[in-house]
Formats: sequence, structure tokens, C-alpha cells
Amino acid sequence: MDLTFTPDEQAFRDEVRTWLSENAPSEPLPSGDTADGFALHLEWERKLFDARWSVVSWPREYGGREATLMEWLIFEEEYWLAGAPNRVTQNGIFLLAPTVFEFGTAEQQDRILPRMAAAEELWCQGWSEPDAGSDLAAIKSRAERDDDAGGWRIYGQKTWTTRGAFCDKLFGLFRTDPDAERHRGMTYLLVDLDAEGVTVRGVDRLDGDEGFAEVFFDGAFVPDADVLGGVNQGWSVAMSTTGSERGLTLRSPGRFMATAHRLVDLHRRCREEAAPDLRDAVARAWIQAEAYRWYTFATVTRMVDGHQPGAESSLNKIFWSELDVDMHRTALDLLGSGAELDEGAEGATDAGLWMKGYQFALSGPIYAGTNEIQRNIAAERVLGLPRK
Amino acid sequence: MDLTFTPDEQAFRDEVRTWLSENAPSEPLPSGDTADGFALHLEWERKLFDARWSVVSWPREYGGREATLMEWLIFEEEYWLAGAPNRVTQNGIFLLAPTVFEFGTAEQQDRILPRMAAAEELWCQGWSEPDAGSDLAAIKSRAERDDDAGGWRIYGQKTWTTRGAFCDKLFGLFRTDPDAERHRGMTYLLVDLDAEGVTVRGVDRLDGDEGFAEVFFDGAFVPDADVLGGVNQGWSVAMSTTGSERGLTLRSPGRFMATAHRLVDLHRRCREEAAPDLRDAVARAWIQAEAYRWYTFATVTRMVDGHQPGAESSLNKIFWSELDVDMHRTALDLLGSGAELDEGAEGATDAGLWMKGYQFALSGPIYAGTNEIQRNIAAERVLGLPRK
Amino acid sequence: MRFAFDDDQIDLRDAVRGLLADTCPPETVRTAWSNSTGRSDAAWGALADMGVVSMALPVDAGGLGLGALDWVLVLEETGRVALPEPVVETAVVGAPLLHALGCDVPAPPASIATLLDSGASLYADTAECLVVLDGDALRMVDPSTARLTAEVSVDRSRRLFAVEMAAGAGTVVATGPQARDAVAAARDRGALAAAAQLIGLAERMLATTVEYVSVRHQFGKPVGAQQALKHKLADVAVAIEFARPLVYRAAWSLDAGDPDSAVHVSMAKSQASDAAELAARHALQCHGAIGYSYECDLHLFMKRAWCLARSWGDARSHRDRVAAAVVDA
Amino acid sequence: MRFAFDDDQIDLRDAVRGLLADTCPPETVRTAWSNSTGRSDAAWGALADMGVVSMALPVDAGGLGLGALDWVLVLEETGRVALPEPVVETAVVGAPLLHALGCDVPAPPASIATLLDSGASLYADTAECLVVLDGDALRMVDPSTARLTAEVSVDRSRRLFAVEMAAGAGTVVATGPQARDAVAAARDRGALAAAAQLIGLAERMLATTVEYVSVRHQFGKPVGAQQALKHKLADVAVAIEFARPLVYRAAWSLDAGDPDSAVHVSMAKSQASDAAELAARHALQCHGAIGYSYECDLHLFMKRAWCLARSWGDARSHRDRVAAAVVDA
Repeated sequence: MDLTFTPDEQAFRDEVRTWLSENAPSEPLPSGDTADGFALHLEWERKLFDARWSVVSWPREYGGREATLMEWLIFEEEYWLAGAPNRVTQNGIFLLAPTVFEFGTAEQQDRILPRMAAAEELWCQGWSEPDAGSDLAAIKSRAERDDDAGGWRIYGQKTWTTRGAFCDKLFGLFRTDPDAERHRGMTYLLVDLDAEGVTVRGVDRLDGDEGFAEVFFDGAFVPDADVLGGVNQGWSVAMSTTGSERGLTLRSPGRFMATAHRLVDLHRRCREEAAPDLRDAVARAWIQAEAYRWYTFATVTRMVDGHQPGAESSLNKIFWSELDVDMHRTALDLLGSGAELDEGAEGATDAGLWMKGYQFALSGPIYAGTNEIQRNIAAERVLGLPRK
Repeated sequence: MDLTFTPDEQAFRDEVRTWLSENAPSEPLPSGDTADGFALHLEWERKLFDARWSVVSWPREYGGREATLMEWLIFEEEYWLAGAPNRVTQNGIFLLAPTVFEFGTAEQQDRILPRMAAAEELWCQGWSEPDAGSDLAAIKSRAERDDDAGGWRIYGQKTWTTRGAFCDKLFGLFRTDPDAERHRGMTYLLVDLDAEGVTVRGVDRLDGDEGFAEVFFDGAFVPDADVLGGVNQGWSVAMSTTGSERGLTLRSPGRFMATAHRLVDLHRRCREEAAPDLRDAVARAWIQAEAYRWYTFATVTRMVDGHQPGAESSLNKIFWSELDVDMHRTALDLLGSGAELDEGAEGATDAGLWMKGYQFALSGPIYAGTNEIQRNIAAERVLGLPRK
Repeated sequence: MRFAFDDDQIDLRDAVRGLLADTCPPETVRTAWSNSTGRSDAAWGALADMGVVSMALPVDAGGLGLGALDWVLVLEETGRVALPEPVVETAVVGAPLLHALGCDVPAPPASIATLLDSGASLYADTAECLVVLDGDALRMVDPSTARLTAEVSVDRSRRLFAVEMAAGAGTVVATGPQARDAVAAARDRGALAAAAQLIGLAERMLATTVEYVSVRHQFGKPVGAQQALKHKLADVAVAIEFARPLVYRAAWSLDAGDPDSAVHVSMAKSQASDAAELAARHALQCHGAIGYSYECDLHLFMKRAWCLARSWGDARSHRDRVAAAVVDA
Repeated sequence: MRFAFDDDQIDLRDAVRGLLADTCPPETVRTAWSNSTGRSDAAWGALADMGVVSMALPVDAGGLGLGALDWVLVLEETGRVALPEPVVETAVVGAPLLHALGCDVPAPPASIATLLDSGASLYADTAECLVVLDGDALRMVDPSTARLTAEVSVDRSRRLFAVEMAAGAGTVVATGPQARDAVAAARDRGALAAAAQLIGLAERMLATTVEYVSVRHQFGKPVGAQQALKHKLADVAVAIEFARPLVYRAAWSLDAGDPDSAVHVSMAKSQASDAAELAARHALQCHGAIGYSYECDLHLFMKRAWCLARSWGDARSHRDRVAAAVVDA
């Protein structure tokens, strides 16, 4: 055990911090889940890429720095602490890319990853369907073989596609063997959203942003080159991705440490008027953000030692998602009657970001597998409780 | 709506209060769930009976005062606020008696009720079996017909029989039709614990008292006169009793108001040293005890108007049982390192009754149907959620 | 002791419920999110015609002469439909306040805005009258003479305004202890009215969620058959059922002039706020992603609940008032 | 940055785990509830033979020279079996404290009792040495010269004593800032050791409960197949997994002399206390009535957890220390 950062890690941190202090926007950008904000976020993503900060853990040939996992965590800590923008590239980088690294052909890797890193091609995920939310195996969207054209024609609908209205490409599961049972007969396809036969309809979100889309497919063509990981292998290919989503990559501790810092700062400004017991809640938030940080260092150490995280990533997802809700709820309690003031209100403390953040935090226990599903997984696969 | 007490109600309250102030023990009795304490509690019960306070809502002929439900609530408020002893007769009076009133023959009523009221005959309940706890329909204890003797021979085992080791009689369900399905073919029997073929074994409880018993039956005889409510009708007869247990009669608001009063008093003595946020917890406890009180007044008003409480008694049981745990937990938090000191410790605040009470409170979410079962009932029968 | 409403009270509630079902369906609330006023078109006039807007004024002042026990059920109904109108500010807080201080209040009163709760005033732009506590003076101000700056609430139908006024603007209607006592009573009515609305909102969110999870299928059965969802919704039912009697009891105490009525109001508001927040949290979680979209009505109720839970004092500040009376003594 | 124990640390933990499995099964704890000392017969001697009792003393003082990172895993094991022995007071708190102040401490040290945590002293009757902070003087007292009055803990194996001593009894081993600093460090070790024991206890309660609900059948299936129970136990697993790294991190900080180590200890103790209390609560509820009986082992672990959660500072007081450092700044 050595809980100090190595000189290399410290040097990496210093480099990140210096670059961010010189380059990160001094004011928060408008939400990346609106059309205007998205454009500004793209500019930022390209600036990150140009300085080789967009995908630090990737190989150099794809725009990365071959950073270690620990360095990636350090990058994240500095990134969020600096108040740098949310990553609109996140679903590509954190959900699709690990799958492409594991299952993609060399041609796919070379074609997809550099453009993803450079934010030249923006990816959205297409898992959920109206009748397949938590129950992903109930997917009905299908792909029919088109031998003449050398590919697939897709039909059906995806929903809750984050930032779908602003993205170029979609990755998702489609049923390629109609006779196979629930988990079988699905294929992981990469779909061009500009293709003929694809319709994207924006859906407004709880927090007022246009962050979701419904995507309709009516015979759109997907060439064989855009099958990821083999026909009818989609379920196991996708499962590796949902593991990433729950586990380490999507929600690094840096985010929650940054929120905890902001909460302490908010408390400092509100404590004269706020209820005294909120001090305890703020301390608890800080402690739990620290807990998540050190838990993650332990997880990464195990990964460095060759262990792959398994079902215990469910514990992870439960913890960070509820912590995030609790921290924002504490902030609203500190704000009292002013909590309802939203983005754009003159009287809003911190530009209304706490209410905005609360709404976003409330999605945490729902997306990437509801926390009810996660608790089932934790109970059955981590603790070994009987399924039936 | 009139939330003042009528002159009659106020006069009743004054009479109760005066009598209790002159007669209730000034020091708490030793626990009624130990042999010595039980004897002292019996003395107290007989004193209550002699003054016609043991069963205030019963007919005069059985020792009651024909008090209204509202007066009964008033009696309970005064009783618990006075710090009067726990009722070792409670399982008879609150669980069996309502069933005897509803299903008993005139002969049974005349034979059973006066002796119960006078604490001459102490009753314990015999529902649970080792494999039939929450799943009461899984009862295996059986009664075989003995036509010659004019009754039944019983076999099997009951468990978690509160104060079974000190009682005279047991009421419970026995399977009389071995071929009938789960809920059918059971009969409600009244069993003499002194009968040949009955063995009672005390089981110590979490809080150190000998409050439980296991009762074994090996051919003990139960005459037909001690069948309550008809052969093979036991399930529906018993269900009326478990309704009472969850609902109004077992846990009147007076108990929790008294606990809230004691908690406020404890806070007054501890607040200099205790964490300041516990003041909020104490206020919450007070508010919730009040909520239970007013909820109950509304329920009783509906009952006076002729409505019978149904599945909503599940909400009731969830609320009071969790409130009781929360109040005691808050008390332990106030006590800090001293919380572990138990009955008999010289350094214990309030003679260790908070730790004792916490342990007793923890049984609330378990007995009389676990709160998991209650939430199922509330969701399915009150809210109408689908069973499967 | 008799804890039940009488037939007149129930009849009034049912009449208001019927009126609001017609005039304030979710589409009305949704429209109010983006129209110029944030308010309903038809509901306010219909409520005024029915006498609801002036219900708390005495009969000889053209009102219905109703007490808190009557209007608490009406307010519950306005919460149930998330009525986007200044019914608390006008009918329950403002009109009786001004009337009690001897001001002429038309019946039905015009819309009244207040600066008695937080630093922003609800519907100040469409109010005919603004009631402000300015130091120890209670003033009645014509909103058109004040500078109003629109704030943005997470509930877009709640049009909040920061208010700047010239020194000495408007008319002083009371000062000193008289103003203070009248405002304290008005604030208690506001807190109780918000508590009643929160009960209605919580019930609505619960009912909507029960309906949704009963039809939504996943893994081959309704999601509402899952024990985890059942238990969440059972907890919401418990929270509502054990907040409601405190609300009614506080109403009775206000009418009866109980010396502890302020404490009773605080018990009611703290429990109702917590119940509604719990209802919102579990309703959203049980809906899943659909609840997170603008197209689903749930968010209209949820956001109103978030706002009202913190209006006229949040749960903690009301518990603090209970603690001051009960715990600190 | 590398957050993992080394092989030696794991080996020591495994050796202690094996020893305790043999010498401290639940029957041993149950016996300690009613025997004359409240202590195990065999476990203490075996631990002393293994060097555990003197593990935190330097090698040249006859100890194992272990740091907090080594002994934290050992303490976790003593918690897992609810070892009824003064291992915190002797091995972690008392022996290193006395040694650091220049006292002769035999290796293995005799049993040490302290009056550094609460107003009662654990196992003072069977201790050879009692360490007391008396004003600003740290004293070493022969317990046989003090008047000991037995208290009664809910955990009957915890033999607590109120202590009365003659003025000036025993030997002063330090005074003033030296005593204060040494005691502060000793209390932090005590809090960390209790936190580690709580992690072990919580894991034990969780494991025991998982086992029970997997075999107990109701309604024709294992009760552990019910989602409500699954979710409770999943929450316990979350609580444990996110308390544990704080415990190990605090151990590292103590060894490294990190200037914030006291805050790190407080983070660890508050989370471990809460995790163990949650584990106790859910374990009992998932057991149902059987867990409420004396015959079931669960209560041995549960009551120890209740006691340790409030020993060496409870969760709130440790959060208060974190707040003072982080929030109030």
C-alpha cells in the first residue's frame, strides 16, 4: 500500500492542472444538451483533443497519451475540480470505445476511434426501446439481411437516446434472428444517423434541455463493416459495455469530489441562515465522496493487478448515484425557498446549477440499469442470494 | 369536526388520571416477561380489575365500563403517560377477546371473558410455528378427532409464544382437515396449558427476558366446548384477530406520545453534550407521535360512524413500528457511549430503559406480520398494485 | 372529539374537484408553462364565480365566510391538479389579511401578490395588488408602480418576480404589533394552505404512479408487481396518511384560535413537505426514464411539489418552530 | 498510488482468522456472557503467543513492530468473531501509548484497561494495568488499588466498570502537552481499531443473514428470494464496501504521519459505525423472529456492533470532527 502519488503521477497532475487553468472556460458553458450549448461544447472537445486531453488513456495513435488508469483518475479529478465542461463525447468515449477496443476489427478501430477522439463524429447510444428499458432483452428493433447490398436493413425504434438530436452515429442492439430467444439473436450495429430511413425526434427532458431523442428506423442500411463483434453476438458484446457504464469509467470520483467541494463552499455562504443540522449532512457528503474516491483507487489497483471488476460494479453504481442525489438535495435544503430558482434566474445562487444538478442527479438511480436492478444483481451475484 | 373532548370524555380522563396518580406504581416494575416481574404485574392487573380499569371498553357484566372507543384512547393516553406497567394480559384482552366477542358462544363468553378481565386466567397466543412465521397458512400443528371423548387431540409445536411460560391458556390454529389446502381445514382452539400432553419451554429473548416460549403438544385433549367459531373455520376466525393486532387495539397512540414525552425530557438532560442536530430528530419524533394520535382519532371517528378498518391497518402498523424504533434510536444517539448501559447498570440513564426499549421496539417491524408483509398488503390491497 | 368533515365541507370539496377536473387538466398546467401569464385561462374565473377566491372573506364582505377547515380541502384539490394560480396568495393569505386590517377587498378579490414568504413574489405581474411587509409597516402597493424583474422557477408556471419599489410607495395598512400579528397569522395560513396543496400533489403523484406501473410491463409482468416498487409506494402512502391528519388538525386549531395553532401549522407543513418530496422521489424512480421526459405529466406535479415544499417555510424551519415550543422548553 | 495490502499483511490476517475460527467460535462469546471474566479462555493466550497482543510494540521491545496498516486487518478479524477481549485497549491503545512515553511494557503486555474513551473502563477487573487521564496527567494505576463498580452492558461480555481512585493514585507517566498529544494519538488508534472491528462485525452479520435467508422457506420459497430482503442486504453490502477503504486509508495516514490523519480516522469511524448499525438493523429484520431470540447467535454480533458504534466516539461526533476540519474552515 502506498497512498501517495508517484512522481510521474504528480507530474501528470501538475500538467493537467496547468493546462486546465489556462484553457478551461472561466464561466460554465450553456448546457451541452441544447443545440447552442452543444456547439460550444464541441469547440471545447476539439480544444481538448488538440492538446491530447480528450482520451488520455488511449493509445497515442488514436489521440491519447497512454495514461495509466490511475492517471486517468487524476485527470478526472483535476478536470471536474476545474469546473470544466461536461463531456458531450462521453457516450462514445466511455460506452462505445471500450467495446470497439475489445471487439472491433483493426479496420473498425482505425476508422472509428480517431474521429471519436477528435469529436469529429459524435456517438449516441441506442439501447432502450419503449418496451425495453430495464428489460433490455425485450428489444424489438430488428435488422433484416440484405445480401445484395452486403449488409442489413433496420426497422424499429430506439428511445432515451441522450443527445441523439445532435449526434452523427448511433450504436445499439438489433434483433437479427427473429426465432432466437430473448437474449440471443441480437447484433451490435453502428448506425449512421444521416442514412436514409433514419428519423430523429428530439424529446425534452425533465430539466428543460432537449437532451433525449427518439430514433426511428425504416429500412435504413447498415453495411457489414458496421457490425461490431459478430452477427447474433450482440448481447455479450453489449454487456461488456453496460459493465463500463455502471463501473469505473462513466462516473469517476473526480465528479463527486468536485460536487462535495462546491457543497462545502455553498454551506459556507448559507450557514448563517440554514438549519444547523445541515452541517452534519455536508460533512457526510464529504466523507462519502472521499469513500468513493478511495474505493475507486482500490478498484483500480486491483485492475492493475489483473482483476476485472464484475458484479460488484453494481454496488458502485448504487453508491455514486445516491450520493449524487443526496449531495444535491442537501444543497437545495441549504438554499431553502431560493432552491426553486432555475438557470437564468437573476436571484439564483450559483446560477441555479444546484436545481439543475438535482434533476440530473435524479436520473442517476434510473439510467444505466435502475438501482432496483442493480440491487438485484448485487444480491444475487455478489451476495449469492437465491434468484427465485 | 370537533377536536375538543366532550365534558363526558374530559370527566372520564380526569377520573382515570386521578386513579392512576393514586394507584400506579411510582417506580417501574421489573419486566413482566420474567418470572418475578410477571407476578408483580399480575398483582397490578388485579388492582386494575378491582377498580374496573382492566377492560374499560367491555360490558359491565364482564368487568368493563362500556367506555366508548374514544374513551378507551383517552384511558390509554393517561395510562402510558402515567408510566403505568405494561399489560401482561394484553394478548388475551387485545387479541383473543375481540374474537370471542365476535365468534364465541354465550357460554364461551361467560366462561372466558370475566376470568380474562380479572387476570385469573392468562392467555398466550399460539400462531407461529418453526416453519410458519410470516406464512401463517403453512401451519402444521394438527388436531385429530376424538369422538369418544367429545373433542380433539392436538399434536405439533408452536413457537414465539409471548410469555407462554407464565400463562394458563393458549389460543391458536390447528389443522383439523389434513386434506384441505393451505388456508382451509384449520380450527381455532383454546388450549389449557396445564393439560396432559402439553410441554412449555421458555426461550430467552434478545433483551434478556424470558419472554418467549415454545409449546409442544403430544395428544393433549381439547373439548368441543373450546372450539372457537366452528370446525375448519379457523382461518377466517383468526384473521379477524390479526386485524386487531395490526390495527387499533394493540398499539394505541398513548404509548408513543408517552415515549415522545420521555424523549423530550431526555433531550433536555443531554442536549449540552449531544450533537445539535438531534434536536431536529426529537422534534420529528414529537410531530410523528402527534400524527399517529390524530390519525387514530380520525380512524376511531370512522369506526363510530360504522366503518370497519380494512387493509389500511397495514399503514398503521408500518408507521407506529418504525416510529417506535426511530424514537428509541434517537434516544441512544443522545446517550452516546452511555447508550450501551443496560437495566441494572448504576451509570445507566433512566435505568437503562432506552436500550431495553430499543430492543423491544426492534420487534415491532417483525411481529404481527413483518413490515415487508404489511407493505405488500398496503401496495396490493390499499393501492391496488398487481399481485404478480 | 369527532375528527371528520361534515357534509357541507365534503360537498364543497367535491364541487371544486369537479370544476378543476374540467378547467385544469394537465394540458392547462403545461400551457401555463409557456404562456404569457403562467396562469390558467378558465380555472381562475370559474373559481371566482363559485366563490372560492373570496371564500375566506366574511359573508357580509361578499365572501363565503369559510374557515380553514373548509378551505383546507379546497386547497388540497388545487394541489391535486397543480393549479397554476395565486390561490394561496389571494384567497387564503392576502384577502383575509387586508380585510382584517380594515381594507376594502372586492369579492371576488382581484389577484393579490405578496412579498411575505420569500424574496420573490408569485404572479406579481398579473396581480392588481401587492402586499409587502416593509420594515414594521404593511403596505398595499400597485404592482404597476413597482419595478418587477422576472425570476425563473424550476416550475415554469410559477412566475416569480423580484420587486423594487420607491421608498414609501403604496399605502400603509398597518404598522407595529398590529402588522406583525396580522402577518404572522397570514403566514400561518399560507403554510397551512401550502401543506394542503402538498397533500393533494402527493396523492396525485402516487395515483399517477400506481396507474403507470400497473400497465407498464418489463420482464413479462407489470413493473408494479415488483416488491421493490410496491414497498416504495407503500411508504409514500404511509407518509401521506400520517401527514394528512396534522393538516386537518392545524386547520381546526386556526379556526378555534388554539394558542398553539402556529405549532400545529408547523407540524402539518413539515410532514406535508416531507411526504410530497418522498412522493416525488419515488414516483420518478418508479416511472423510470419516461418520468424523466418533459412529455410525461409527472414532472408538472413533481416540480410544483419541490417548490411548495420550500414555500412558506420548509420542513426543517417548521420543525425548528416545533422544537422551540416543545423541545427547548 | 497503490491501494492494496501486501502478502505479509494478508498472511497475518489469514493466520489470525484461522486462530480465531478455532479459539473464538460463537459458543466462546456466549460463554463469555456469563462467565466470571467476560473473556474467552483460549483466544487471548493464543493471540499473545502469536504476538498479536504485542504486535504494535517495536521489535526491540519484544513486539512485532507492526503499523496500523498491519493491525487494522487483524482487528477486523477480531470484530468478525466478536472476540470478547481487551484487544483494542491493550494491543492498540495502551501498550503503544505506555511504550511511547518510556514505560516498561512487557511483551506480550498484560491486559490493559483504560479510562480514555467513556466514563467506564472495559475489563478493568481482569486488567493488570489501568491507564487514566486525570486532569492533565496520564497515570498508570494498579486496578486492585481502585474501587471498581460493575456496570452492565447490553453486551454482557463487555465487563465495564466505574472506577474510583484515591487522589494521586498510581504513577504519573506524562503530563501537559505530552500527555495530551499521546492520548489524542491513542484515542485515534482506538477509534480506528473499533472501526475495523465494526467492518468485521458488519460482514459477519451480513454473511450470517445471507446464509439464513437462503435456507429459510416461507410461502414455498427461500425468504431470501424476496426482493425486499435482497435490497436491504444489497444496501448493507454497499455500506460496508464504502466504509472499508476509509478504514484502510486512515490506517495508512496514521502510519505515514499524515497531518490530517485524525480527520481520516473520523471519516473511517463514522462510516464504519453507520455501516455496522445498518447491518445490525437489516440483519435482524431479515432474520425475523428467530433473530429476536437469545438462542440465535445474531444478537451476539448485533449488540457488540451497537456498543462499538458508540465507543471511541460515535458516528456523529466523528462527523463533527470532519466538519470542523472541512466544513467550518
